[in-house]
Amino acid sequence: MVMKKFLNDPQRVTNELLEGYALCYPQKIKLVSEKIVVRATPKSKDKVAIITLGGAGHEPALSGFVGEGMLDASVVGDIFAAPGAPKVVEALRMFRDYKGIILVVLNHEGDQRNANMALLMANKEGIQVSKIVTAEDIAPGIDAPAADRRGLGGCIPLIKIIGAAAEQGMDVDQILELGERFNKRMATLAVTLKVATHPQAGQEIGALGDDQMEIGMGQHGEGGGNGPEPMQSADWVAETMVKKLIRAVDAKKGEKIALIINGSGATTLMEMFVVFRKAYEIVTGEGIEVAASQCAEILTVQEAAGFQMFIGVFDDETLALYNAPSDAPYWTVR
Amino acid sequence: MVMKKFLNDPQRVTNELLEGYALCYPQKIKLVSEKIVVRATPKSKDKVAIITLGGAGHEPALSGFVGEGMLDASVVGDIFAAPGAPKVVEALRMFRDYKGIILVVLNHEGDQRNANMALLMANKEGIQVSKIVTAEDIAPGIDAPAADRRGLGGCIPLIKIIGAAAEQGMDVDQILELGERFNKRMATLAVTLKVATHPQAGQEIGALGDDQMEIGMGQHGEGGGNGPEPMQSADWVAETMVKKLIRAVDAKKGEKIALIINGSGATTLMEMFVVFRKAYEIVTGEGIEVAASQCAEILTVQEAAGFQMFIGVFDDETLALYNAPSDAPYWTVR
Amino acid sequence: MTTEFTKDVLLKALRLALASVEEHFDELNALDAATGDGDHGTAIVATMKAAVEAAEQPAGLSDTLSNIAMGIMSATGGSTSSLNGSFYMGLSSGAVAEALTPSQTVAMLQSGLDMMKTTTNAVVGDKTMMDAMIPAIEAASSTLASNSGATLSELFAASAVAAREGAAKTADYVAKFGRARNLGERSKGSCDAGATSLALIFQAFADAVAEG
Amino acid sequence: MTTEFTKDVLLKALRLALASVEEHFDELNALDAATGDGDHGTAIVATMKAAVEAAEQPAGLSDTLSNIAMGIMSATGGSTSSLNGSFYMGLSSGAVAEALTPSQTVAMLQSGLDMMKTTTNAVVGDKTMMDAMIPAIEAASSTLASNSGATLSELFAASAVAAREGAAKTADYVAKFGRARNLGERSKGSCDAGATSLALIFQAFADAVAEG
Ligand SMILES: Nc1ncnc2c1ncn2[C@@H]1O[C@H](COP(=O)(O)OP(=O)(O)O)[C@@H](O)[C@H]1O
Ligand SMILES: Nc1ncnc2c1ncn2[C@@H]1O[C@H](COP(=O)(O)OP(=O)(O)O)[C@@H](O)[C@H]1O
Ligand SMILES: [Mg+2]
Ligand SMILES: [Mg+2]
Ligand SMILES: [Mg+2]
Ligand SMILES: [Mg+2]
Repeated sequence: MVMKKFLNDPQRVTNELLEGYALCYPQKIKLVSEKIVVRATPKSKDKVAIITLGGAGHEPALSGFVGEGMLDASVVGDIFAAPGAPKVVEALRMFRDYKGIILVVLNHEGDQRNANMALLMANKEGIQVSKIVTAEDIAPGIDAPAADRRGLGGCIPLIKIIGAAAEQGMDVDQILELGERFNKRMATLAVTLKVATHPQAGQEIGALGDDQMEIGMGQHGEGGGNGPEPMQSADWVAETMVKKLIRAVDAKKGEKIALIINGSGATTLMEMFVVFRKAYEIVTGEGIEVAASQCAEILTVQEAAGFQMFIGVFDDETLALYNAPSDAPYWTVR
Repeated sequence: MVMKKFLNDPQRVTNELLEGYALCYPQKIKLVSEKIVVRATPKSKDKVAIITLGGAGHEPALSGFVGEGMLDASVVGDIFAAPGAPKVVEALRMFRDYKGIILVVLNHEGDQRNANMALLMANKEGIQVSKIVTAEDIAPGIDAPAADRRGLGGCIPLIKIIGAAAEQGMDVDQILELGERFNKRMATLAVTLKVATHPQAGQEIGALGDDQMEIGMGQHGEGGGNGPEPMQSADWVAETMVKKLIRAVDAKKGEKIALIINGSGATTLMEMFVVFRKAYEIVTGEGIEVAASQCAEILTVQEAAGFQMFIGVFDDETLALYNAPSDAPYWTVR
Repeated sequence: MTTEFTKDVLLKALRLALASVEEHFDELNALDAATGDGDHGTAIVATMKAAVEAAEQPAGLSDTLSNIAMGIMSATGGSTSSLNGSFYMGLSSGAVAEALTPSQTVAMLQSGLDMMKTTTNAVVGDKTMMDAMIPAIEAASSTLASNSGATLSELFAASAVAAREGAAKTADYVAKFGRARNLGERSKGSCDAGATSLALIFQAFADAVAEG
Repeated sequence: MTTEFTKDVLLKALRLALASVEEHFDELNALDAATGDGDHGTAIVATMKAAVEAAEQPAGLSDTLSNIAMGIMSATGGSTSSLNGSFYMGLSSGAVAEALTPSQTVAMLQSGLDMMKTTTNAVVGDKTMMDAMIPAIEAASSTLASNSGATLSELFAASAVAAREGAAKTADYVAKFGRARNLGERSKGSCDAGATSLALIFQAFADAVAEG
């Protein structure tokens, strides 16, 4: 079967998409060395640089969040594949004279391995880099060890917060402390209705029946929940997921949270709003305040239908940073 | 077959999505009288109000663009159905004391009829309203009469421009003149790979074979091009479409344009970037300058795969207005 | 059997019409999906629901008809809303008494059609609901012209047949209005959704009048 | 038949390996799609391409092996990149001459495995490429231990068999590492993609050595 995607040579898709992205937002970002996205105008060196790495195919993540108030650089691999360590080191070198470097790494085998290898290599060159690992998927259970949890879309609100902190001139330790504070109290859970097609391999990843959904599926169609189950109403799904998330972050009455519905690809904003409505009702029904919210595609998985629901608990400082100005192509705050 | 959508009672979907939307962006917009989206903080009455109307199911359009620098109100119908005239009149009444009212109407049978009826009714109540009709679909041919052309996503960049003009205090005549200037030189063409499912009726709209695409399809899966044809590469599609659009707007060497790839739903940002890359190459190859660009889902058609390509020719004034600040939930410019 | 057109007959007819379009919900959506946006079943069910609700309120015949028009336009949008709204608005002006004789009824129907014509230029052959509406009204009027003693039931029966035949012919037409217009020749082959629903509605009116 | 492991043998083996993973491209993607993200075919083809390109450059055996390691890590990412990279890095340290005797070759393979182990804790039974790698190296080493006159060809033949058998067993294992880990019991039933591709690669090495 022909892939229903707009592609040229599938092996060149990552290069082409990055080229297109750079041509589309030249005032904000640029592409260097084929796979490294940086700001069009770098920030001043007396600030800490925030860098991330990850596979392509999840647009706008992660490169869509390079820009004032968020990332300084995003190192891109091929589709669903973390970049190799040498490319990451190349990016780290660009920021060696900055006040500091923080690398945000999502917890996936490939991302971790290549990041760790890159840190070793950078270290040998005398480049000091700190790392924040996000592993907020609660599919394996809310008490599962961090090593078992995947990093899903929660890295992006976290990047928003530490990116703003870096912009304000905080030093590495302050930013790390702040980041870990938010990191500890954030959680994501995904649900899938239709699986994605791998744009290079051309085949569907995973499988779901015509009347099935799977809560807890990973970012590419890898399972991880309790397996496929019959489809349910939007309200049922929203309620089931948000209750788990509230418990996972242990949000208490009076606390302020971010509530984000992140579409996977084919799921419409219409549906996200319907889901958000119910999740909001449950959250506020427990006396928790939704201080910031969003329904959008921030980290997608090709044309998969489904969404990730995210909750992160704020304190006054993280909330202010979350709301601080930013000018990344896919996250603008005035 | 079960619909692969997150829904509750399909008959309540429009209400629920609008409620969710309003809960998600309370700092920016609010919902009044069930189907009218207005700004959370209205602009001052010594400015012209910009209002639009249209069916739901195309999120974020049109209500996603209510906010500072863009729309003052969006009157929403049911899924794919323009609102009835009485609801439109209700919205118009809210702005009767403003410096003026401009209603933006997309050229679709239902939108036109209900808008015209509403204008008659408003007129009887002494409310003066001016109208801008967008009809920039070039599927019926670049020389087709305006009556035969559908209004597609081009209304949104137009709203961006006239919204900024209204914000700056221009009067109705100035804004109309400006709007018509841009309107005359904008064009959209759509391509579809997979058709949409109607969220209430539950069935697919139109039909496309496994290896087929259709250039010129309308906003919901209605045909209008030359019918289905075999799928082609992203570059082929981009080139074919952009060349027609350049001719339609008669963009000349040295002129500045907006180039927008607007995803229909399931088509990924990755693909849009790949398409953009080629379109950009062709445009700039003809000496035309891409002064503003975007790859995003601004007007969607459920989970249809495909996109609308948009070109609008700027002059200095319209370009400055396009780049002016705005703070709508789905179009923020710093 | 009913001899005069009254509010009771109207209410009964609208209820039958609602049941009929509900029964054909999927079929009407599918017809619209072939050439339009797949929602005419949804739209016409909402339209007839609004009509029934308005007709259930206490009011005379003419006021009821204008309440129906407003009710339709308030409850629904899209193409059908204003077309149907103007039809009932026209009926309202034509309803000169609480109980209309056959000839007054034909005049009322004609008034409905006239009002619609102020909002659409579609004529027979353009593949719209007018392909059912125009022949239906003409059939009532010509039945009366050829037999001045024709009963209400004969009038509506003739309308129903004409509407059904008119709707059936739309399969051969190329659409000139509405969302199907852009399809050109490709719009041939399936019946127009709006004409099909209107034929169902005229049949419901004929049934209501016949049953009394 | 080859008696010593040289750069020529290496290049030949890598070319055969590339051809083999290319041939099994869809199958490897499909295996990964069952429990992971469907791209292991893509990743391993890119890996072996990078390896061949690096091996085609003029350099001695040890340098070639370290160039291969860097080439792989530069060209590809994901889980396989650093695992394969560290394997070739380890081989490079173990390549003490330009032409290795059977026992030097076994020592080199052991050095590759040791380096890999510094970057992964996966052991046999964890449903990863280690299920092919560990038995393959052990087979070469125990073949030599039981017969100190074993030829290069016998060593690699034993490795290939062990890798294939090790990969086949992964179908019964529950994944403990990589993207499949979250599946738990549901990861059973299909072979691990990385172990399967490694078995193909060991077979290619055996073939290259045998053909000489
Ligand atoms: N200009 C027109 N005149 C008469 N009937 C029309 C016209 N435009 C559309 N229609 C009718 O409306 C029907 C479609 O109605 P519906 O699907 O409810 O509205 P929408 O097109 O807004 O989705 C068509 O099948 C046709 O019968
Ligand atoms: N920790 C690990 N140790 C050894 N092998 C691993 C480990 N994690 C993953 N693998 C291997 O990597 C393979 C997947 O590789 P690939 O699909 O190329 O990478 P990715 O998971 O980044 O998409 C798995 O089939 C498994 O054999
Ligand atoms: Mg991968
Ligand atoms: Mg409609
Ligand atoms: Mg319709
Ligand atoms: Mg993989």
